[in-house]
Order: sequence, then structure tokens, then C-alpha cells
Amino acid sequence: MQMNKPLLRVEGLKKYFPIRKGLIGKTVGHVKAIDNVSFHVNEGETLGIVGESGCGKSTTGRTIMQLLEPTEGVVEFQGKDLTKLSANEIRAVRRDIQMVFQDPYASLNPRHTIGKILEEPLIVHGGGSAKDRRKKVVEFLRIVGLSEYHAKRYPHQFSGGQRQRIGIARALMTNPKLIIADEPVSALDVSIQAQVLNLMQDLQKEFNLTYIFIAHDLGVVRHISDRVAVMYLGKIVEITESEELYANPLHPYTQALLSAVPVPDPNYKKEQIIIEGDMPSPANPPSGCAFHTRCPFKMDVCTKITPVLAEEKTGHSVACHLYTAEGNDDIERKKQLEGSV
Amino acid sequence: MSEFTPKVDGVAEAKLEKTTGPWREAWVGFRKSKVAVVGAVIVIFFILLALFGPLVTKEGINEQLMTDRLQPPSSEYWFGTDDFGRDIFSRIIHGARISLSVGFFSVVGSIVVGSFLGIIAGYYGRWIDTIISRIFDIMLAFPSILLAIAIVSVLGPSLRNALIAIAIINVPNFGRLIRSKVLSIKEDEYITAAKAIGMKDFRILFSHILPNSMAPVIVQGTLAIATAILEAAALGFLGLGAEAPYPEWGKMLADSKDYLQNAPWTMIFPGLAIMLTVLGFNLMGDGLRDALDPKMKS
Amino acid sequence: MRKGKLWSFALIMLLVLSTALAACSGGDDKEGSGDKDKDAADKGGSENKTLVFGRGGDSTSLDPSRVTEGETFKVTVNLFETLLNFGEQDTTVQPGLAKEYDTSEDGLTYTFQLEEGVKFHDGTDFNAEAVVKNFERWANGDSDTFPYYNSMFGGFKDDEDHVIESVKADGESTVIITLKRPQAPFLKNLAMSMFAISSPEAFEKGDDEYERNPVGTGPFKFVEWKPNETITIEKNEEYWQEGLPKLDRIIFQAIPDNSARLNALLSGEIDLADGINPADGVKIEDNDTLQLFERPSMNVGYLGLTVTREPFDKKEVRQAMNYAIDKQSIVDSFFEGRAEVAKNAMPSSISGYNDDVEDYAYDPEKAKELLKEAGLEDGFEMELWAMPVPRPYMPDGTKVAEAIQSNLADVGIKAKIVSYEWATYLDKASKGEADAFMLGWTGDNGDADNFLYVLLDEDNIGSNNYTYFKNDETHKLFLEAQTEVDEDKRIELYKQAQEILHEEAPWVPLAHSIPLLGGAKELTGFVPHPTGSDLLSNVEFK
Amino acid sequence: MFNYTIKRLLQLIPVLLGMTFLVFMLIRAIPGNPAQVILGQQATKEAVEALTIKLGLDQPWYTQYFSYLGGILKGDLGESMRTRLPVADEVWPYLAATLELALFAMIIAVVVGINAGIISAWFQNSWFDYSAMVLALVGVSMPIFWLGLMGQWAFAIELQWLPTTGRENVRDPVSAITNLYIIDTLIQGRFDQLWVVIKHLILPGLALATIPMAIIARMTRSSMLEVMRSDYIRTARAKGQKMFWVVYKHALKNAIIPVLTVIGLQIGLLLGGAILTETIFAWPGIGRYIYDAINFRDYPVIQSGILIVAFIFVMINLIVDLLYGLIDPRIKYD
Amino acid sequence: MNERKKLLEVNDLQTTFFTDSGEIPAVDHVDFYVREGEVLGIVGESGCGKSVTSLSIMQLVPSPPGKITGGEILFEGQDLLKKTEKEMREIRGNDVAMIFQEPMTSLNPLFTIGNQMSEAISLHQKKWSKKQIKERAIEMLKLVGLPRSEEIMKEYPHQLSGGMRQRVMIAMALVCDPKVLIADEPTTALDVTIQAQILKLMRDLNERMNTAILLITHDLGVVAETCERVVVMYAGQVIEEAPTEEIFENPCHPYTRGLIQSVPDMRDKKDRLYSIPGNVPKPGSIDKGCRFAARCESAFSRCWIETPELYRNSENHQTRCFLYDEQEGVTNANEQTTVKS
Repeated sequence: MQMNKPLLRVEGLKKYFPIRKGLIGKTVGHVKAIDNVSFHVNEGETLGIVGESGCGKSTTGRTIMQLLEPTEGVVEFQGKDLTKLSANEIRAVRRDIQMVFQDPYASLNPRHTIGKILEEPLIVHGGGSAKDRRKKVVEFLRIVGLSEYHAKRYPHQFSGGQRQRIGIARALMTNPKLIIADEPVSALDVSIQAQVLNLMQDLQKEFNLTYIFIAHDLGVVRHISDRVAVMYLGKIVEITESEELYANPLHPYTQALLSAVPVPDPNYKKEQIIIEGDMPSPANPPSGCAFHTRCPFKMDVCTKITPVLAEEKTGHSVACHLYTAEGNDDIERKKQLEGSV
Repeated sequence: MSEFTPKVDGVAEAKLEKTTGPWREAWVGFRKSKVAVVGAVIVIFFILLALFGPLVTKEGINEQLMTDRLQPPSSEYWFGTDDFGRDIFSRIIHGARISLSVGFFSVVGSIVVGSFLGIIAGYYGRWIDTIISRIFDIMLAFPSILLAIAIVSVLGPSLRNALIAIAIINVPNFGRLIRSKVLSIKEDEYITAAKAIGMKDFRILFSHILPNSMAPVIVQGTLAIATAILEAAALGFLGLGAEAPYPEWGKMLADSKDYLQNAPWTMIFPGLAIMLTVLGFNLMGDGLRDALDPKMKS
Repeated sequence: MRKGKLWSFALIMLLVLSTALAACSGGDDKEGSGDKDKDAADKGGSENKTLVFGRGGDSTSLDPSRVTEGETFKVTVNLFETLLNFGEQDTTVQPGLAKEYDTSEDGLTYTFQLEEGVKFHDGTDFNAEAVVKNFERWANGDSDTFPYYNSMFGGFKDDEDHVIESVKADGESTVIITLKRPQAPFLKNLAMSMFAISSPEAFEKGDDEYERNPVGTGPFKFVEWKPNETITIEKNEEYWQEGLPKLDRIIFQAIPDNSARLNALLSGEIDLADGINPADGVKIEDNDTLQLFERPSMNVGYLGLTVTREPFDKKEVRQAMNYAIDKQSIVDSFFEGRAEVAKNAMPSSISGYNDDVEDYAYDPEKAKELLKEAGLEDGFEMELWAMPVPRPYMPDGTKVAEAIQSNLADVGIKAKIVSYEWATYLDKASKGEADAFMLGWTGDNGDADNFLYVLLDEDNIGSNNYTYFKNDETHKLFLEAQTEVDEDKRIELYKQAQEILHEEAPWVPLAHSIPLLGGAKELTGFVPHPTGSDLLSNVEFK
Repeated sequence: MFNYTIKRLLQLIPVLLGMTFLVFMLIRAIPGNPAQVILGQQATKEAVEALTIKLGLDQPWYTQYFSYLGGILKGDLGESMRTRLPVADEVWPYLAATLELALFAMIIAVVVGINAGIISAWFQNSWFDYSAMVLALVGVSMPIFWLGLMGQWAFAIELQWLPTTGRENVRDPVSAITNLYIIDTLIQGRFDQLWVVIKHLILPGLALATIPMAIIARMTRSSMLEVMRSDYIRTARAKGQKMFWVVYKHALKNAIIPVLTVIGLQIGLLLGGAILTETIFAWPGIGRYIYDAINFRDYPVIQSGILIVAFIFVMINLIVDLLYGLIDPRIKYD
Repeated sequence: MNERKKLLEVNDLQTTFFTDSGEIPAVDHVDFYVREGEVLGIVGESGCGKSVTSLSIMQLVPSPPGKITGGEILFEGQDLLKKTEKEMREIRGNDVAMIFQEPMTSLNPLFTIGNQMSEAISLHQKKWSKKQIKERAIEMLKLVGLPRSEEIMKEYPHQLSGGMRQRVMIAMALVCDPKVLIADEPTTALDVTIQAQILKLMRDLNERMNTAILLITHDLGVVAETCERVVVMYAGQVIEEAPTEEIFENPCHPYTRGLIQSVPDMRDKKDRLYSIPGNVPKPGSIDKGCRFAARCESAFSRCWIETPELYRNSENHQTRCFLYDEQEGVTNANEQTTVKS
């Protein structure tokens, strides 16, 4: 499955938001929303991006879409670097990359009927006659589990789950290859969330879609993803296949994250690693490894040198000094660790 | 909001087969508000008066009958006569046409110009925004009535020029409103969604941003008509508005303020007419706000 | 924290309470604040010796020679005196600071004998030297500093048209003025309040300083000026005329709005108010505590027809306008009868008035006939300019305009009423941009020249001749009259001119209004002067 | 906070420049020669021409503008063409008169308006709420010149409870120190005069207060209603706090910010917009000063008068903005 | 466990919202109880009435439009619904305290933490001096794990992170040693790592101070990790009630079962999630039969006509489902269980 060629390749992507202060709005610093992120997505697979709020996972999605202009880096889609395209060319590419948003209500124009909302991508990309378009709208309404008569209604007349189906239908209208789903189920009730996740899986098979699935819920991500990237403070700290990640997390943050998720089984006794404190501000990230302020295995080197994402095992990369040469030099610490892990 | 607030969305499957668009919903909400309905009734009453009143009143509202000067209200002259012996009742009815037109057209004028500037400023931002916003700031820094007086002074006092002056002083209000609305809608997720689809800016502007910023404009517009009528009356009162012999209410007040003690009806009725009309628009505006744009503040 | 809150809450409540209290206790005080205020003021003496004079505007200066505007003279006439005075209620020439005067045969030399022992308010002596210094001051000025001097005496020291050759002191109390050429109204000019004699010591400190701190010889001394609010003057104890003035203090209060001023009078806050609307005259007459004063008329209100503009370039049309307008009805309604219907360009009180002129009757048919003769049987459209501000000669321009508009409509002339604010109005009218405009004139010195020449001679086109009327015959008559020293001959010349003006009809003369004042009943000795500047030294409360 | 203040002050510069320019151009667009007006109807043509030159009115507009601007920078607001006094010297009494009236009106409007709004919101849909809001609506719909005249007629002329016009009993004038007569009489311990001054303030003050009072009441109510729905109000109640303190401590402080904005705007409007009230009550204020100046085409007075009013207006809004910072710690001005 | 006294008893509680579009019974004949020192979970999806139930106990239901229309709420044997507003004020915050979902908005943004803490104390400890109050506040802040408690007293809510704010909320709620703490979705708005911290804190406090906790949540994982006993609500009704282990091992109501199966499990990956069809009903939209019938795969004719009661299927397990009505026979239920799990 992973032998497919990459559909999307992201290399050294950075997105800094300037912080302006003072009399003339001088830039005094940057919020490093994404800081040197690299990964690739193969055709037909689902890459999950997981992390806590403020880690930059949504910004990553939007930067790939070129909704935000990247500060630096390469976003290569089907061999084309999107960052180098003109505005018009990007618009054309968006036929192939679509997005599904978190808030299914906010992402639908309240003054448009569902029919109009679904038709719009077709109009924008010149998708056939009015009649064809309407036919296609009805077809996709059915595909996502809604009915023809829903086309005449307005977004507020639908429940959250139905709206998310509409959002998904809209993304499918132009037959895209890649769908970036930004927290598509986090606003939904559990029973509805399951429906939407199932729908997304079905659609993936049917239309050979590639997903980038951004979420904070580790359970959901695990369920839907083939590979998972864990982000912390604008950086990917670990990326690997999902089975591997959940079975054998390498980064202390991943470990803490996994252990923090409450499991709906009172008999399941896990060893809880509760990390203290909060995520630092991305405007003023800690030096060295961004996680060192909360890391239970902090070494001296962690405060000084930023660890690089490197392949620890085949297909399993991690950015942590526990697995780097610099880290290994910190032998005393390493020894202590061996006992505790 | 917390979950106990009944949400509309659940209704969908169970009850509504009929399409209810946002405008229809607003209409339903509007009808429910007693205040709004009272306002609408008053406004419609004055609109009908303006349209058809002149057909039923006495001929020659400007006909002067010096022998009948300052007659108190009677069966012949319902509201009495003024110092030219003219029938105040007929004049007030004709005056409705003037006040309503001034209110309506000045506000339409400010909306058109204000929207244009506001959209440009809000959507394109950068230096265009800076310039337009600064101009708005400058205009808003003047007390509006002073600015109106100055403008009328330049153009010469007349009804038309009063209308223009009122339109001008209201432009920055609408401009700012639209600008802020555009700015906030621009951040809405469905705009991002539209961009993600690959939609062009121009189309986003006209198909998404404009229709969604109309609600507050309609509300503000209704309220602004109320203010505009008051401002026109104030200019008329200062002698900078309607020229004689137009039966403009503010001018009628100014003309009769010397008779307050001898012939109070000459003052009371035009004053009441102004107040009622303005009240009508204010009530209606309030109702519209609740129906269209519950989050907007006065 | 909560205690702090409580305090601020209490403070707010206190404020509410005090506001409410203020409103309520105002109600308890049945006597009325006006009366109460008066009581307070009266406590000093047994009788009221303070007069509050409510008027339409504030003075712009207290140096009368520097302005042309009436509100200033209302005050300065009580602070200063002129060499000669006008009569109590007319414009005949009476002795003032000069107890005697003498005119030479050729009308070029005037000799004045001054009152002796008169002192300025600053204690310096009034004498011939002081008079000379005043004249020198004016003659050395320019039209900005002394605008009236310029208009009345033909310019300044080095100007060719300057009338005055020299002003010389002959001893302590004799002044001799020599003219370059005869000027008929010369003595009347000297009686105008702008040529009042100031203390040289005071004005030598600087003109700008002086106009805030006037020093004259008049019955009252300057006390305080609160701009746009009040000017207070008080009794000059050293005044040279025995027993005068009778009041201790006069306060001129500016109340721009006519109704507001009337209201203040009704409530007793002011004792005397000018600019009473004709409509309110009856109300004052009917009021037991008030009395109405009529100021003798020395003005004319007219509808000017710009003769350079079509169709008013045709005499028939101008005459038609005269026939079309029902002046009597206008006078009855908007002057409430407190005006004389005008037929000439000057009021009847001025010598030279031609009563033989027969006025155009109100005759719409005749008007239509004349229009037909002029080839305008279908009428025409015109702009009718209405003054935006009340003036003594026209208490409510817009209303009169509305009445005229209605009259004109009867003969088929569609008039659109146009108004600009006052500055623009005068400016545009003087440029001849109006078809027909309402305007008027209040005489400065009661001379026919001050009406006929100033308003209707070609020399004043672009200035006060707004109609652009030009007539060789009248021009000749006016110039002749200016230098004619023989009074009877002058009168004849002006009468001739009025005949011509009547026939040519550049105006529709409307009315000579009688400006009204209202005062408290117990006020005595108040005699309104036709010039609008009232000497108040004889006024007192009964 | 300091930096923010400075920043806002600097941002004012272009606005103020724009304002001077706008006013300058606007009044020069008004037809009519000021020299004519100054000299009056009786003046001769030569006199008018001479004065025109003397006033520099024959100069091109930009020369006039820049010399005016230059003057402002030196603290010279020009000299009234009519009274020949420096505007800077003569403007204060007018400004003070209006300030006193506007502040008096504003205090009434704020005290009554805010409390009415709070109580209306607290007892939403009660009879008080309904009647207060109907009154408020009538208030904003009221032509104040009409209200003022009616009030004058009723309370000053018919009932004679209050004086009709002016600021003081002119027979017993207040000796001006600050020109704010309430303060002046207090300083001098003239409580009899203070009482008279307050009586003079009541009618015009109430007329002027009507609209802001109504607006403030409506604003407070809607703002309070919104705040009352918020979670921290629920928290405060869950602690067992009394409703009175929930409303006046927790809710009011949060609800006051939009109300402050309105108050700031209204003070500004009152300053220049009081022309009608000042006319009716013969109040010697800045509105009339400017209005008269427009009639007399007294350029320096119009320019500087409007500039002063606008400047105060802008400053009040700045103060309001800074107040936000004091009330709301979330607004960090650094 | 059973010998512990019932501290709070809710019997037949009905709370109705009177809206323009009719009466909505948000809480419909709800019964449950909390024992001393116990952690009871109320779990359900949005709109099931769990929050209104908790607000009803505090009598803080926004009124209008809401009104408690029936039932009783016994606290230590006394009916809270019969208390005056003044008496209720004495109980609120003192005997029964409450914390809310949004720590961001539940603290007044314009007052310092110290001010808000002190307010909570001084309202019920009227004789305490300022110093005592301050000391108590600082002590409580320390207790909930806020290290810089003295500084925090002077800070404003916006200066704290979400997790810290929720700790402050908890400290504030516990400041008067309440007997019951009602926690309405206390961790929903927080990130997982922070959620883990807060849950641990609540468990610790429960043990140390023996405060009974009524934990309202939609997250079954949170329930499994924290609660002793669970009440499941659906559409305004209690549909199942049992000890936590029992619920997860032997869920009886088809809804509970469906809910548990809908949650993507972190531990092993299923190909497809179970999903309950249909949407969460709007409160008040179903007035006849079982509220869940329309979505229930086991529904039979009776479910559409009669309204089920809570049937007791074991000593401490009740279910509102006809499958457990003795009339229907136990076999029915057993069959269902085997089929489903």
C-alpha cells in the first residue's frame, strides 16, 4: 500500500505570522505556527495529523491549500510546486484538492440553499450545463446519504451530522484527488461521528481519495489513518504508520498523549503518564526541543539543540534526543531512562 | 450557547417540509414582534399618507387665505390654520411625502456610496482601507449637524441640498458598518470554503460577502431613515432645509414657533407628525434588528 | 472591593437624588425664578436701578468707529457722545458735545464750540485737542479699521475724494473743520454714533486693546463684556449733564432667537427687548406687566428687480410686478399693520419725501395687461430671493416672500423661492445674480442721499445698488443734491428723482416697518430712536 | 499603556490634518465674501476690496491654508475677522458654556440611562422594562428643538418654575474664573448663585439629555442582556451571590464597555450638535459660536472652532479607549 | 458502598422550556441520586437534558424561558425546590457547588482571580477577616495544584491557560467544602493532556475531601476512568443506570450499547465503526412511544406505542427498555445481547 508514489510532498514548510507592535506596527517577532514541517502523502492513503490545540495542525492544512501563503518550503502536488503557482493556477489546482471543515455550520453560507452550495464548485470550475450540474448535485446528495429534496433547503435546517455530509459532498463535487479534512468530526456527537467516519471511509474506497485527516482525537485518528503524524508546537515530532505509532510510540510526547486519552473501559488499567504544565506559546517557543519544558526525560542537550525528525526504524521517524547521537552522548541520563521506560 | 437552548436545527426532519429561507424566517420573526408590527403599521400609514393623502385633501395646500389666519382646529380645519390661513392638516399630509422622501433617498444615497467605499476598504484592505477609513474618521470627528450646516451653506439652502447634506454625513456610518461586516464575514469559514473551492475574489464578494452583510445594513438603514427625518427637520428648523412654500414639518415648526402661545396647534401637530414618523421607523428598525440580526447592538 | 462599589453606588444615587431634588424644588418655588432673581438683585436698594436689555446679537466691538453694525452702536451710544446729536426721535441735528456750531456761507468751514468741564471716563479732559486727535486717528486709518469714515467722508487723508481738508483746534474749546468741497449731510454725519469722541489717551494704547476697553464721555461707563452673553455698563457718576443718567446699571443680553427673547421678557428675566415680532405685538399690549414701544420708521423694505436680467430689463414687467403684489395685505399680515405701505425708496419721515407720487394699486388685471404688452401673456418663471434673517425693515423675509409668491402666481408668474444664508445672499445679489430679491435699508443719518443715492445710483452698482439700475437723469440729480447746500433746492431735486424712480420701477417698495420693542410696564423715559441706537440716560423704573 | 496613548495621539495627526483641510476647503467653497459680511450691508465697494486684501482672501487657497497650518503649529488659531480677537483667546468662554451644559446633560443621561437600562435588563419583560423602553424610543424619536420649546413654554413661561434663557441671572452675574459657572460659584462660595446656575441648566440640560439618555438606556439594556446570559454570571450565581451584586458588580462592569463607546460619541455630538438647544435657550455656547461664524463667514473662527470641537471629540474617544484598558485587563496596550 | 447515605436525590424532576414554538420538556421525569463521597456520571449526547438537570439542582435554569415544573430535589432530606431564593443562595456554593464546561468564559474576565475567590468565600464565611479569606483562597489554589498561587491571586483570567482556569474554577467551587460538586462537562474544552490532569485532580480531591461529585459528560472514556456509577440520559430521560463496570460490561439499553460501540477504540483498529442510524432527536419532538425507537435496531411494535419505564434488571441496574420488562420475558433481552456483542 505504501509503495504508491507520493501524491503530495511537503518539504520544509514554514508559516510564520508576524507580531506587530509599537507605533508603526513594526514586526517584533513571529508566531511560528508551522516550523519546518516535511512529510508526504501517498495516493489513496490517509495521513492523520494529530496534536493538541495550537500545535499548528490546522495551519498546516491551510498552508497546503495555499489559503495561507507559506513563509518558506515546498508543497509539491502531483509534481507541481504549489507555492510557485500564480493565483489563477492555484484556483485551477483546487479542483483537485478540496477541504472539509471543522464547523459544519460556519462553513456553509447561511443564505444559500444546499443546492446552490453544492453547485458552486461546479460553476467555478466550469462543470457543464445547468442541468448537468443539478443532476450531479442530486447524485452527490444521495451519495452522502441525503435526499434530492434537501437541495432546496438552507443550512440551518439541518442537524450537525447532515451539515457535515453536505460539507463532504461539496468537497467531492469536483472529483478531487486529495481531501484535507480539518477536524471534520470534532463538533459532532459520538453517534453521529461514527456515521461520518464511516461515510468518509466508504467514499475513499469508492473514489480512490487521498485524505489528510487533521484531528485532536487520537481514537478517531487511529481509526481512519494509515499513517499518523504527531505535531507539537509547529513541528512534527513523530510520524509513522498508525499501527506502529499506537503500539510503539517513541516520542515522550506521543507516549504522554496516548496515555492521557481516557479509554471507555473501566477494566483497562494503563500506566498513566501525566505531563505537567501547558503548551508554551508558539510566539516564544522554548529553545532546543520544544517539548523539553514538560518532558519527563529531559536531558541537558534538549534545551540546547533542536532534535531533527529522523528515521529511527523503517517508516518510523521521530524528533527526540533519546534517539539521536547528541542524546546518546548524554549517557548518564540515558542510563537512568533505561530503568524507567 | 449551552445545550438546553432549543436549537432550530433539529426541526428539519420532523416538521419542515416547506422551504424556509433566511428572509422568510426573518419575516416570521418580524411578525412575531409586537413592537415591530406597531412600527410597521405607523410607517405604512405614513407611506400611504404620502402616496394617497394628497389626493384626498383640499386643493391648494399653498393657497393663502389671509382672512382665515391662525384658526383653531375645527370641523373645517381639522388641525387649524397657519399664519397664511393654510390648512395645517393638508399641509402635514403633504409634508409626509417630503419627510419620507428625504429620509428614504438620503439613506439610499448614503448606503450606495457607503457600501461601495466600505466594501472596497474592507475587502481590499491595505492602503485603500487606510485612506478610506481615515476619511471616515475625519468625517465622523465633526459633529454631524455642524457638518450638515456647512454643506448646506456651500450648496445653498434647499430641500434637495439638505437631502444631499444628510446623505453625505451618513456615508461614513454605513461605510464603517459595511467595512466591519465585510471584515468579519471575510474571516467566516464559508468564505474560506469558497476560496478552497477556487472561487474568484469578485464572485466571493458578490455572492457571499454582500448578501450576508445586507441584514445589518437594512436594520441600520431603517434606523437611519428615522435620524435623517429628524436631521431634515432640524435643518428646516434652522431655515436651511426646505424652501417655501414646501410644507416640510421642521420648517412648519420654525414658521410657527412665534405662535406657540397664541396658536399652539401650529406647533403641536407638525411636532407630533415628526415624532410619530420617526418613532415608527425606530420601532420598525428595532423589530428588524431582532428578526434579521439578533446579535447587532444599538 | 464591595465597600468601594458601595461608595460609588451611593455617589451615583446621590447624584440622581440631587437632580430630582433640583427639578422638584424648582416646582415648589411658586414665585418663579425670574421674580426671585429680581428680588435678589433688588436687595441693594429699595428700587430697581438695573435694566436688562435683551437684543438679537452681541456687539462685535465697543469702539464705534471701527464697525458698521448696529448692535455695537446700541451700546456705544450710551458710552460715548458725538459732537452733534440727533433729535430725540428724529434725525434733526442737535447740539451734543459741541454746544454751538457755525457753518460758513460756502459750506466749507464749520466751527464748533465745545462743552467745557467734560471729562472722559478715565479722568482725562475732553477738549478741542481731543477732538482733533480723534479725527486724525480716523483720517490716518484705512477702510478696514474705520469703514464708516470711508463711506461718509469719501476716503482717508491722502485720498482725492476725501472731503475733510483739515480739523484744527482753536484754543481749549473750539474746533474748526474745513472741507474740500461742500457736503450737504456733513452735520448729520457728525451726529452718527460711529463718530463719537473717544479718550485719546485710551485709544493711543492700541486700537485692538481699545475696542475691548472703551473710554468715552457718555452717561455710562463700561464694566464687563461676556462675549455673546452680556455687556454690562454702569452709571457715570461724573456725567456732565445734571441728574443723568437715572439708571445705575444696564446689561445688554444677547438672545438671538426672537421667540426666546420674547419668552425671557414674558418671564421677567429681561426688562426691555428689541426685535419683537409684529405678531407678538398684541400679546405684549395685552399683557398687564408689559408695554410695547414702536420705533419711528426710518427704513424701507423692498423687492428689488435686477434690471439687467430678463425679463426685468423691460419696464412693463417691473411695473406689472408692482401691480401684482398686494402690499396692504402683506403689511396687515406680516407686519401686523405695524408698517406703512411704501411707495417710494425712502420713508416719509425724511425730508425730500415725495408724497405726490401715486402708488401702483394692487391690480392683478393691470399687471396681466402689462405682461401681455411685454409679450409675456403666459407669464414666466423666476427666482424670488428671500432673506434668511430677520431685519428691522423685514421681520420675516421668507413669509413675505411666500405671500408675494402667491400674488405672483395669480398673474401667471411662477416664482421659486430661493434663499442663501446672509453672507452669500448679499454677495450673490450684489453680483446681480438674483432675478428679484428682497432687501431693505435702515437709514444711517436720516438724509435722503443715504437712501436714494446709496441704493439706486449707478455709482453704487456692485455695492448697495443691487438692482443694477442705471439712469442718467437720476444720476445727475443725485450728484447735484450732494453738494447743494440750500435745503429747499435739495428737496426739489430728490422729489424729481423719486418721480423717475417710480416710473422706472426698479423696485417694488414694500413697507416702512415700525420696529417693535417690548418693555416692563414700570419702565419710563424710554424713547426709541429711528436709527436703532437708543440713548438710555433718561430711562428709569417707576 | 503609555505607548498606546502616544501611538493613538500620533495617529490623530493625519486625522487632524485632514480635518483642517476639509474644513478649510468646505468653507471656502461657500459663496460670499467675508469682507462684505464683516463690513455689513452699509459698506462701500472699496472698503470691501481693501478688507479682502488685508485678510489675505485674495491669495490662492494653498497659501492661505499653509499659513493657517503654520499658525496652528505655533499655537495660533487665527484671529476672528469679526471681533479681531485671537480665536484662542475668545473661544474658551463659549467652549466652557457648552462643556458645562453638555456635561450636565451627560450626567443626567448617564445616571438615568444606565440605571434604567440595568433595571430593564434585570427585570426583562416587566412593566418597567416595557415602559422604559417605550419612553426611550419616544426619546430618540423626539425632535429636541420641539421638546425644548415645549418645555420652555410649559415650565418657564406658564409655570414660571425655571428661567427661559441664558446661563445666569444677568442682574447678578457670576464673576467668571473658569467660566464653568458651577465651579466658579463653588469656588467663590456663592451658593445662591450656584442654585440659579443650576436652575438655568435644567431645561436646556434636559432637552439635550433626552436623546443620549434614551440611547444609553437602550444600549445598556441590550449589553446587559447579553452579559447576563454569559457563563460567568452563572458562576457568580452558583457561588450564592445576591442578584443585586451579580447585576451591579459582575454584569455591569462587563456590560459597560459598549455603553462607554456610546457615551463618548454622545458627548462629542453634544459639544457641537447643541446648536438647536443653544439657539432656543440663548446659551452662549460653541455651537452657536460656530454657527454665527458660518453666517458671518468668519473663516478663522469656523476653522478653529470646528477643529477644537473635533479635537475634543477625538480626545474623548481616546479617553474612552484608554478607559477600556482600565476596565478590561484583556486589552493590553503595550 | 451501599451503606453510604444518599446525599442528593432527584425524584421525578421535570424542567420545561416555554418557547415561542411550544413547550419543550428538556428534563422529563428524571430520577437519580448521589451518595456521600460518590462520583456519579451522567452521560449523554447533546440535547439529552443532562446540563439542564444539573442547572435545575442549582435552580439556575435561565428563566424565562425555563421552569422547573415538577418533582423534588432532596438535599440531605430537604427539598431544594421548596426553598426561598435567599435560602438557596446559602446552599449554592456552600453545600452544593458547580463548575462549568467553558473555563474560558466561566470566570469573570474583569476581576482578578483573588477577587473572585474571595467573593466565593466571603459570601458564606461572613465573619472571616480579609486575611483569613485570602489565606483560604491561596490554600485552595495550592490544593488544586497551582504553584504560584499568591501571584495568581492578582492575575486576571485571561492570563491563565485553560487548564489553570479550570483548576481555579475547581478551587473556587471547593472553597467552602461543599458536600456535592456538580461538574458540567469540566474537561470538554480542554486538550487531552490537560484533561488528564484535571480528571486526576478531581479524583484526588474526591478521595481527600470526600466530596461527592456529579460529573456530567458526553465522553464515555471520562466516565470509565472517573465514575463509580453512571446514569445514561437520552432525550430528556434517564434510560439506564448502573455501576460503571456493569454499564461497560453489560450495557443493556440498545442506545447505551450503540454508544459504546461507536467510539473508535485506541487499542485496536476496527475496519468499520458501529454507528447508530439517524439523528439525535430535538427535545420534545417525540411524545409517544420509546424516544429511541426510531433509531433502534431492536425496536418492535410496542416501542412505538407505549412509553417504557425504568425496569430493574438487577439489584443496581435499571434500563428503560421493553426488552427488560418482565412482561416481555428475559429471553428477549438475552437474544439481543448475544447478537450485538
